[in-house]
Amino acid sequence: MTTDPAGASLDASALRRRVADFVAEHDPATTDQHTFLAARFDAGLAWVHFPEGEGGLGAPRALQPVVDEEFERLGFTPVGREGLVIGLGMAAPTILAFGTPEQRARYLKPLYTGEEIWCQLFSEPGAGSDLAALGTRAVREGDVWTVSGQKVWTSLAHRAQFAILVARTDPDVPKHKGITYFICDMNAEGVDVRALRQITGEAEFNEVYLDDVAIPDSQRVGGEGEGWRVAQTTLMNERVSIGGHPEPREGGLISVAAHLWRERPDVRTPGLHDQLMRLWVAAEAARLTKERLRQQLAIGQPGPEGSAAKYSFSRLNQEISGLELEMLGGEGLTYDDWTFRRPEGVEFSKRAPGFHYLRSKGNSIEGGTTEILRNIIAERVLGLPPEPRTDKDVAFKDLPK
Amino acid sequence: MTTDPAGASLDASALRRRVADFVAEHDPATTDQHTFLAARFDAGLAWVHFPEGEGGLGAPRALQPVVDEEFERLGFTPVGREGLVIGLGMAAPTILAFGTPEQRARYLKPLYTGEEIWCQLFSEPGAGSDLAALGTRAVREGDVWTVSGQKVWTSLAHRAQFAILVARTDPDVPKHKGITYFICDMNAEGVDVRALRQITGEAEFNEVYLDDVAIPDSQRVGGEGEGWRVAQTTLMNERVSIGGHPEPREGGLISVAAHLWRERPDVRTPGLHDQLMRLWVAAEAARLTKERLRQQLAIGQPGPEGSAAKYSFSRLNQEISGLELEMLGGEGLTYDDWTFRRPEGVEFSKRAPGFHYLRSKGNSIEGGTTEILRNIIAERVLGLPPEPRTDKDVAFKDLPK
Amino acid sequence: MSENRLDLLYSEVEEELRASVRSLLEDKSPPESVLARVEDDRVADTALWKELAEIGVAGLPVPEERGGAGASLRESAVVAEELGRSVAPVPFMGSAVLATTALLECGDAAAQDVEALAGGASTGTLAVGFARMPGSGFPDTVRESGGTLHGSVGGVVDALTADLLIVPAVDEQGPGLYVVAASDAAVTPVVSLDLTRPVADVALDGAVGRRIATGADAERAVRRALVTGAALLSAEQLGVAQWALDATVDYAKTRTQFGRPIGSFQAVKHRLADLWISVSQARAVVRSAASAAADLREPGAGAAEAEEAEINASLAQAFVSATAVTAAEEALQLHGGVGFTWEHPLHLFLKRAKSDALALGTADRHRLALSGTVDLPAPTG
Amino acid sequence: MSENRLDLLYSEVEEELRASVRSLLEDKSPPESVLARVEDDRVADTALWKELAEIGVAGLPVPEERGGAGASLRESAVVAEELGRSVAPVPFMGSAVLATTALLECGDAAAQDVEALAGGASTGTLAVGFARMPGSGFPDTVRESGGTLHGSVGGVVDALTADLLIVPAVDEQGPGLYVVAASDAAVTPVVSLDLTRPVADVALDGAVGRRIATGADAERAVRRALVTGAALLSAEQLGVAQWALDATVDYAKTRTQFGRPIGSFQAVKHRLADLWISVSQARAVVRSAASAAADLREPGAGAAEAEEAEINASLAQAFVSATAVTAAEEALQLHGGVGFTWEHPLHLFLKRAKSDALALGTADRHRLALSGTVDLPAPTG
Repeated sequence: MTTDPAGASLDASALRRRVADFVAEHDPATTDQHTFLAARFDAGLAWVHFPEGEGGLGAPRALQPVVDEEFERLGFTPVGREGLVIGLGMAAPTILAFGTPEQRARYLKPLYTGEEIWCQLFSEPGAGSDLAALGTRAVREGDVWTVSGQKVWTSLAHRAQFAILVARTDPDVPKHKGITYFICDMNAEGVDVRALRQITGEAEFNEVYLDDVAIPDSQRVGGEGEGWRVAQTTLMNERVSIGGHPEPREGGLISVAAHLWRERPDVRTPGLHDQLMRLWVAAEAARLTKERLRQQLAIGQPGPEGSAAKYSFSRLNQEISGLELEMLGGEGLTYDDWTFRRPEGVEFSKRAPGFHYLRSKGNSIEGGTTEILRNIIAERVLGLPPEPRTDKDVAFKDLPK
Repeated sequence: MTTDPAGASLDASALRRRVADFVAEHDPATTDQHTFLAARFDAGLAWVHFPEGEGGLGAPRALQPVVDEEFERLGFTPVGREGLVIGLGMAAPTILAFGTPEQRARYLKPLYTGEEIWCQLFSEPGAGSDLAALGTRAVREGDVWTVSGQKVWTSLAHRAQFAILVARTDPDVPKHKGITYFICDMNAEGVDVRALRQITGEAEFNEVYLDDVAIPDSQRVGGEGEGWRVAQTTLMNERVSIGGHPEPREGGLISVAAHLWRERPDVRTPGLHDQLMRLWVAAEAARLTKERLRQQLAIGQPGPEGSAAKYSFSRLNQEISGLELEMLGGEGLTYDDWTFRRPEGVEFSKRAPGFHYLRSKGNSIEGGTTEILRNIIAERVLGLPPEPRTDKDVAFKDLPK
Repeated sequence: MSENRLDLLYSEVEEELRASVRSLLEDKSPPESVLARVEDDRVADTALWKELAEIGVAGLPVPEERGGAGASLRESAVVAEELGRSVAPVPFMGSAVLATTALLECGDAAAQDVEALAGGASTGTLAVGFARMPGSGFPDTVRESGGTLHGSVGGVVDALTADLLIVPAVDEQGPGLYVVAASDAAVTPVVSLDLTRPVADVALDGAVGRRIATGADAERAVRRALVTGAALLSAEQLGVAQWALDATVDYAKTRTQFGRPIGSFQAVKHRLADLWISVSQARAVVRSAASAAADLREPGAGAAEAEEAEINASLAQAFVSATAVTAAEEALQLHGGVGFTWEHPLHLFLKRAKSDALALGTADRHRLALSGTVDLPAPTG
Repeated sequence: MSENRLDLLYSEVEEELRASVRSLLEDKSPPESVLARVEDDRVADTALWKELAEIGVAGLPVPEERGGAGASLRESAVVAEELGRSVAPVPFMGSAVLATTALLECGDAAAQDVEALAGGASTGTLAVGFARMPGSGFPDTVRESGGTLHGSVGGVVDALTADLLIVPAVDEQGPGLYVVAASDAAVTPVVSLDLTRPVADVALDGAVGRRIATGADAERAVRRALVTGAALLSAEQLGVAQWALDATVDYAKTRTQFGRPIGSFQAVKHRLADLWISVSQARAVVRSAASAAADLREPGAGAAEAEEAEINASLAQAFVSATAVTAAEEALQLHGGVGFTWEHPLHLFLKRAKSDALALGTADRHRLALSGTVDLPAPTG
């Protein structure tokens, strides 16, 4: 058990006490959110498992939910954090694990307070599931890298100050070995962000064109050619994001279908009833599974179930939204709005059933396709042998494109 | 169009006439079946597309159903032909295509009349889907081959006089190239047939142990090392066996479930109704697909749909028999008979629902697993690229076992 | 006739018809140009429809003496496949299928209207909601009184471009079928999930209608139009599924990940094999439904043919809806990110597939209807 | 209690219990020896049951003062998993779950019987058909009159080895629950689809019964026994599924075809990944059902806990039945020919999985029951 500077051991009750002390000093009712969060960071109560001085106290990761719940109980729930998902969920743990002291000092705090928004420049048109096939080039001259290429599926790029970026720095070695990881200033010259319209009509994502963008070597995260390993940390954190609270029964999209069934006897048929109940059962099973995973994570047994949870969630959303349209019949033939616009996040509940149906198609692609998640489970969990690979030992430049 | 010796062209009406003439000479009511069939063979009316003197007339294959229907219409339907499925369906076309004149003269006629029963010695415990991995060895000395090994899943072996057999004659070349095809006398010394009990309790199949069995070289079919190509003909004929008659709506196992539903209102629930209707629809779709394939074959456009039909049939049988048990509930907890015995063919209709369920599990394994059938469709029909293969260019003896 | 009914293949004439329709569509309406059109207020391509009409597409099952091609609904089904394969925004379903079938049932009273539609001079539609299930009874939201029609119908397919509306309305004598000039009705577009198939609400406030059928005749005309529509819709769905399969197989052969075409991965292979099997089965089912619909128009067709047409149409809707939706969904998934973008035409097919699955009765409702016809009754109570 | 109810993990105590049960079963009852037993007339392994009883398995949820282990149904569920994983032919379900739960509901009147079963001195079962759905009302095929019981019950699990039969019977006061010595009943084996779980018909022709509950108490005892049985059966099904998954993964790693282990083919991988996901979900569902069943036995449990136990039991039956059946079916398919042979133990698991799916209500009936409880009513009419 970690001991805190005052000599008291850092268990749940010690942390609750610290939160209470903090809130006593910084009244949530009268302190503005930015000031409050900055002070919370300085007090080590941002991410308790981070080191002291970097937003944490070196406490066990499992105690973070205790701190969050205590803040909530005492009246502080930060708002407007939706845009921070990549910064908080992916950039922060990666910078903590691989960043230089200067990088940690520079980026972690404004990232936490929400002053600076982050995005992720990973996927490319030619490198989706096979991220290591990425072709964006970074060439070093002295202390500056010059980066050119095209990235895609970048949410938040139009609002972000910074991006985590992977680029190819050595095409003469096998593809996993010639990648380097950078922090990219999104306001730098040569960064061109274009909205990417999706099948729902709107644009949640962007294409980002990089045209001779200069990145100082001080913005490199991890060693040259180490980018693949660094990116694994980022991706692992993407797939394990599980909330701190148990979800209630009949949460998520199943509630929309269940509500429709209850309110509208005219949509009911025997066949649809059976389908609805199958999905209700599947949704409840997925909820309990997620809850079990949350309990495992809380006692420090993280498993690969994160990938499975994401897979189940995407399949459920797709099936439920498909059923929702079937229930509606003629009403399902309509849509609410095809306007090309940038939404604030995904507003499932406010949108038409057709939107539910179309948007959920992305769930099995974004953040790792269903196919890749199943490969991960098969190889990492079940230990099944890999496919024969022809692309692992060949220089990147010699691979078929 | 082929012309017959009398100068008339061999179209459907000419063939009908020949059948009528034949029946006028050989009254089905008074001629015993063996004599009748022997005469029919000699008249070229066994397989009209086979050459004259070998059971046929060199007519188009598509006209065989015309002949069969005409014989039926005129009062002759042979009985007891179930045991001939391998001889008629697989051995005959292979011997016709690759056999020597002596082999064709010796085997085709008694095979057709039913005097001699055939079985197939192909699969081995270590070579199922990957038939080319077979390990049964045949070593030549002078004009005699000595064969040793173990074969499995051999139906009819306990009743057969002859077998079609593939064995490895050269382990120093890649596996597809060192195989040779033989006719094996099942009464030869060293052939040991043992009943293979299956999950239904009974034994439809056998294991066949070959211990230094002597096969004269005159029993070789095709060249040395050509066995893989010869076997393809056999297997192709196995998968394309489609009957000559249209099937009625609600044929097959769906009729059992439908009958149960109609007769027993107590088994009906809304959910089961939906499942039954889904399967009824699927069964009707499969029936129409098979009928369409039959029509294609009749006008000489054989397609790879044979594999698909087999796949659909196995899946349907499995799902329908599973549903049958669900409908029965408590009655489904029982079975009729676990006695280890040899059945006469598969007596689906006379057996308990549990038997339907268990026996149909074999449908997706026997005659090509579902996985192999899908590979065939993907590669041969859709032209998708093959998997990387590591076993094609290596000498058989050097392959991992 | 029974010979004909069992024929599940395509005739040479049908293959020729397919080739000329496909060639015209590939030339004038490739998916990219359809995608460009959907930003327009009026997505419907009336110029294309005129060209299609010139090669006889508007009046295939209409006798030659009434300005049609004198072919049958089997040929219509081949055209429907090609229109599905290209998601071409033309009023085939509303005008050449629903309206024309209803009018043909009305004999001489509708002769001039049939002729107008069959030649492509006018287009029409049947004023019922596109989701309407064939066996759901005669629509009662429009009433006739004193020679004029009052009421409204929501979600009518191809109404925006129609010149003639064939309106089921209840009058003093019960069910009646009326021809109304679209200019006399208020036709309001609704935002359609299917970008390439506009639907609209039709309001009638004193429009003049010409009665072309009464009572049981009117009922039969509407019912047969919907049954025929369901059969032909399944042909369109087959075309959608075929496009999705073809596009995905092509993509899987060329898209490389992990140093291999993705189509060489066994999981991808098996999914595409499953899809191919499903599309092959759909083809047999669609041919059967089209044949049964065609037989219903043969002289001497009676109750047995009507039942057979309904069984086959419901079977087709119950089976092919899922095939088309699954094909489009699998296509999107196997295309990965690019399939989720607006700029790739794939979403047009997904939206068409899902909308078609709701149109003219969902698979669920068709299974229920079928169960009654084939004596597999739903449990009572 | 709500803390406890939400705990979906295994405690250390539970893991220790699992380890000792598994070790005993691997030692005394590996699948091969179970397979050898099924040729016997009496497949049930009473010697093994005695050994299991010695380590407390017969009376886990029974208070220590009544001869039990003073644990809970959560621990019973862990044992059920292991018994499923080994298809061991012991009367756990009949004696330690169904009979014991019913007896525990009867208080002091059944104290001696509970004690007899909990220690393993006797075994018992609840005389209802094993397929019986928990919410299906009080059984009425046995009647009490003048102190003796008359009637019959078909398909009773573990009746062949039972010493005590707990018999629901209708008497003058309505529902009643009776203890009958099995020697007073005619117990006739039936040929069971599940080779490792004998079922039997029980006929009572004047057997003497000792009444242990009456009226609503008897109804509650039977209902709770069946609900608990459904929850615990799902744990057994989880064990069956886990065995099938493990065996198939092992096989896929070692079986070589086309020069590669079959587990390196992506289609095989994805199917096994799907199975693993399904088994993981089943585990969460089973833990929840076991916890809810355990909570129902806590002091102060009332209608809310009863409803929660029924929801969770139905959820578990609706979900885990399919998991176990699919796992066994996939195992057979991926084992290929060898899985279809009698000599491989796989079929024992397939037969258990399918039979369990029919036992204590099919998934279909549990979905229907659930829909009523969670206010998603079936359509009327």
